[in-house]
Amino acid sequence: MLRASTSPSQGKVRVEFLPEELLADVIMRLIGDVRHVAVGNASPIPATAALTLRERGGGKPYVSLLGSRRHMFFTDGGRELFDCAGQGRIDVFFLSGGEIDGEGNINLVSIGDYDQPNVRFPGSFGSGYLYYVVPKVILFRVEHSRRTLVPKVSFISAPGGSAENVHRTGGPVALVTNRCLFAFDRARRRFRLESVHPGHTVAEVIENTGFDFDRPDAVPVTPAPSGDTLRLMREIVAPQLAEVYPQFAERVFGVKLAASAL
Amino acid sequence: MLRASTSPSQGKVRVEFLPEELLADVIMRLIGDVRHVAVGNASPIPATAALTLRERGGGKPYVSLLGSRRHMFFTDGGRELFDCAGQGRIDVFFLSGGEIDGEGNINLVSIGDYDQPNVRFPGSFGSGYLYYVVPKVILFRVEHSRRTLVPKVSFISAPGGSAENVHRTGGPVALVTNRCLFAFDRARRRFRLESVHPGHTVAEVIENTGFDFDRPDAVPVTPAPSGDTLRLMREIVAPQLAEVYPQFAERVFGVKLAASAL
Amino acid sequence: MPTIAPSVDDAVAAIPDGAMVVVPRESSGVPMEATRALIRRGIKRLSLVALPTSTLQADMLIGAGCVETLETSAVSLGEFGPAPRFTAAILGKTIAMKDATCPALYASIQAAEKGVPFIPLRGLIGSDILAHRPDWRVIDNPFGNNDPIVLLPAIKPDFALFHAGMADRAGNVFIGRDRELLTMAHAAAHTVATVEKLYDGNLMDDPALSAGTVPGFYVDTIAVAPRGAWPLPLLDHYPADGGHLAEYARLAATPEGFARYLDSYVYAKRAA
Amino acid sequence: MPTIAPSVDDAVAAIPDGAMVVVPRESSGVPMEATRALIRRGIKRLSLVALPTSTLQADMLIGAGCVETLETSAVSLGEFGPAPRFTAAILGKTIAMKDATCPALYASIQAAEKGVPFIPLRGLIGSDILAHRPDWRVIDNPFGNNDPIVLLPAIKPDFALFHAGMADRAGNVFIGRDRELLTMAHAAAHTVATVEKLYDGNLMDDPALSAGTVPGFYVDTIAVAPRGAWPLPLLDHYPADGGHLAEYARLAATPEGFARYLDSYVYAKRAA
Repeated sequence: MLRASTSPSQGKVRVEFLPEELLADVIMRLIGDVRHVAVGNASPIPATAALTLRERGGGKPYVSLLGSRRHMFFTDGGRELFDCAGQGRIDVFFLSGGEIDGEGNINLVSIGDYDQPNVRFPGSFGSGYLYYVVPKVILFRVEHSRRTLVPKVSFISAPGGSAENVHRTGGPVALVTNRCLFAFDRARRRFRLESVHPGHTVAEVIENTGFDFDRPDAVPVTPAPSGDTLRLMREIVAPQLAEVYPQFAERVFGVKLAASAL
Repeated sequence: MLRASTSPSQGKVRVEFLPEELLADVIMRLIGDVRHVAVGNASPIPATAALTLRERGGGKPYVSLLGSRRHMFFTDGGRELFDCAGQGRIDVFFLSGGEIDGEGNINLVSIGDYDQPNVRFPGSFGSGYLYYVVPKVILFRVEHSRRTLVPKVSFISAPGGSAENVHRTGGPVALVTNRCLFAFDRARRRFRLESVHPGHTVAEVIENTGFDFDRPDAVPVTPAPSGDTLRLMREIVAPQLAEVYPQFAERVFGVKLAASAL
Repeated sequence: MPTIAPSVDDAVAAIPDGAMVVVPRESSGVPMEATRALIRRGIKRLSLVALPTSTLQADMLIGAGCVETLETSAVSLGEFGPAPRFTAAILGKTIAMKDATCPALYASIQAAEKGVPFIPLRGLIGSDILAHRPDWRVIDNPFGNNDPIVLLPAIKPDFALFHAGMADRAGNVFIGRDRELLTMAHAAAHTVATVEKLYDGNLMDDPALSAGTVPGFYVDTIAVAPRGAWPLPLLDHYPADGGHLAEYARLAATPEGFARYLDSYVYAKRAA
Repeated sequence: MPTIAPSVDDAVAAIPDGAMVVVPRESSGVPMEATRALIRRGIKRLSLVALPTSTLQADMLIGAGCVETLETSAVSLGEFGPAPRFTAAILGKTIAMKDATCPALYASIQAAEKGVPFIPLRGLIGSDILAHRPDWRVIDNPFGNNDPIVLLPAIKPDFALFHAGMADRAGNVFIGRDRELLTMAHAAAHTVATVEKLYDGNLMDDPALSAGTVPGFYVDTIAVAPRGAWPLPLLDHYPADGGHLAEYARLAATPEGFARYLDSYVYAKRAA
């Protein structure tokens, strides 16, 4: 199995890791110290981050993986995720977008006129609710391009911000891509470049981003995952992932679903 | 154990039965051919009627006895009774009243000014909802007196009728007391005397009823329960009742709660 | 993670004076041992929500002066007659009463579970229940045509308090078909449960048991209280103690008798 | 009393053209054998409600021309990419799409379960989901102050259709933690369920199993369909058949390939 690596640098131990592992590590830091992280369908990298944090925290935070039986304590059916969020009991959730714009609006529905679209995505999932009520929503889109990060989305599945009088206890805190990490400033409704991943550059980020964003004079490089984190991910978490993300677990970590995981 | 009896009449077999058994038999006829009968707390005589019908019907109608584990198929907690009624899936329910008036209004709360009552009853239970949405509500009040059947209730827990534009798919069909059976005419919002129980008279009913009601020129006597019905009640149903109504089952049928009924 | 408290008295210590506490109906696991512990402690000014009715529990808490506000659909002793301390409190105006109807309470608790500010309910129009609930609203159904409907505000209790068959050491509580206990735990900010016994293993690992379980995620504190619903029944476990309930009904008919009852069955433990 | 149908084809016979049918998400028991039976029969003009999302099932029904209206929050093949027949139908405008968000569908089904005409939900304000749902309303929360909130009308399906682990001969269906199946059965006028196997005895007699059971009272028809969710997973029973799903994704990318897929895996049974 091929493993990407950081550029060799003088005197440092060369840590080899995959892009997926770096992004999971970035997300682990964004999650921080919270009680409950929920992960939606089709989010294997955020799931990796949440489960790795839980392993490191000895069971804390609670992690709810949609579509899992083992990593899901809900006993009230599919609505419990949303009821739980409505109760203020989900601290972190992840959303993506076929398009994401500079105000944090996300589009999971279609490009072009809604009634005559050029491109159709699967649909909004729970974004039209969770983006409003989960305090820390981490946007996650691996493909960082002018096609995905646009000046203005064609369809707002969920807006990055809301008028003062609209009930809103949550919203975006960051956007993670294959090239960089943006933080979101809710008051200004703008992204700010926080760090660029190893092997990528600020110029490249600007070149491939369809919206304006703020940035400091010197943009740090995203730190590499520690050896301990990588070990946890590969040895402990990867087998857990296989239940819900068998393709991902096999492709990234070379782990096949064990029959006992059913 | 004492058993009341009908007046001996020429040439007929004398059937002995208790007042509770007569009332349960009256209620069985009122229930008729339906799919689902629900019985609230503190309604042992309606429960006797519903369970006896189910025995006779070989499992039909479905019977839901509140507070029972055995005679209750609900699996969604206490709200399921009301959700089920809202879905139109409860055909018959029973309500009583500290006071009942001639328009079918029932009072389960208090007598006198609500904020300074002279008498307090337990409260409205589910009447403020079920009276509106269960097609056949059978009113049941053993004590037939001017104290219970009044010209106008002090407090309307649930009204006998509603304005045209109020969503109302249910309401009262009859009132059963220790003296007689009244039918309820929804269009006219009035009771009509249907039959007087054995040993009671029309004059006595008029004397003890606080509201006006219609009556035919000749009021029939309520028929006595058949021997088959009495056998079913006493031998098959009484032991079932003991789970929910241990005091009643022992007092009326001499049946004690078996340890296995838990 | 939920705490397994060493005693029922410890478990209820977190419930402060003035708390809004939701408790279940008689057939769904009434925490009577915890109720006695609260009375022993002398808790005050409870805002008690009995979902949707109560019997002995509310009557005792009211009689002992623990309740400031009661929201429920009925309080009685069932087959043992009226609830004497409740009745006396209403007639003597020593508690504030919010009369409801059963489905209104279930719906209001579900509104809190869902994080919505209100929920509609049919019925109620033209009743005096509605007339005496200034906190409820009637609107014209926006999907209808001249169709009035009641809106009920969410009830968000500070604590859910109930008794169940068993819990595991991770704080998962098995409630079986008594699903309102789950709704209560979802709706309330905190949950305290007493149980007949501890279960060895994790309830969530069993496909059948997990279906009837309140996840430990929602539970703050658990205490073991064998026969913790006594003298009320715990379905699938034990029936009501009819002899004791008859004695309660007899004694609680007067303030003096009720005081004697408390001395015998509630304060006795403290004295001992 | 519920009927135990002799075959899955018989079980779905009661679902007529034009019916509104609610089906569950991939992890909660998708009735794939029943879906193939519906396609074989050539059912038309379905109003399909996928609660709250769908994968293979909606894609196949759409591809086979069975669907007139689809209400859901997303259709994809998950790890196997976009849902090709769904995508083609939207771009080709051959189905009417009602885009929702997951909790809106759950709440709308719960409104039908409760017999209320609508239910409120937070979120949605300012989204284009709301902008394209003329059947939804925004009101000013009567309990708030300048607080807009969305009201969703109840969704009352004609049929709930799902697959579960087991049922007994009284028609009780064990669903364990997949509680949305219970809500669907409550909300729908009729329920058709396929199950892996029949259970000997009555599920309601077991305190643990009964907690995770849809009562037969709500169920019209049951049929036994071993591996009835295949190639989708049935949690606690079997995983997804990834190889088959990859084949589906490959074939269904074109109308011709999709037709070949149906010939091989759906119509084959009829021919045999």
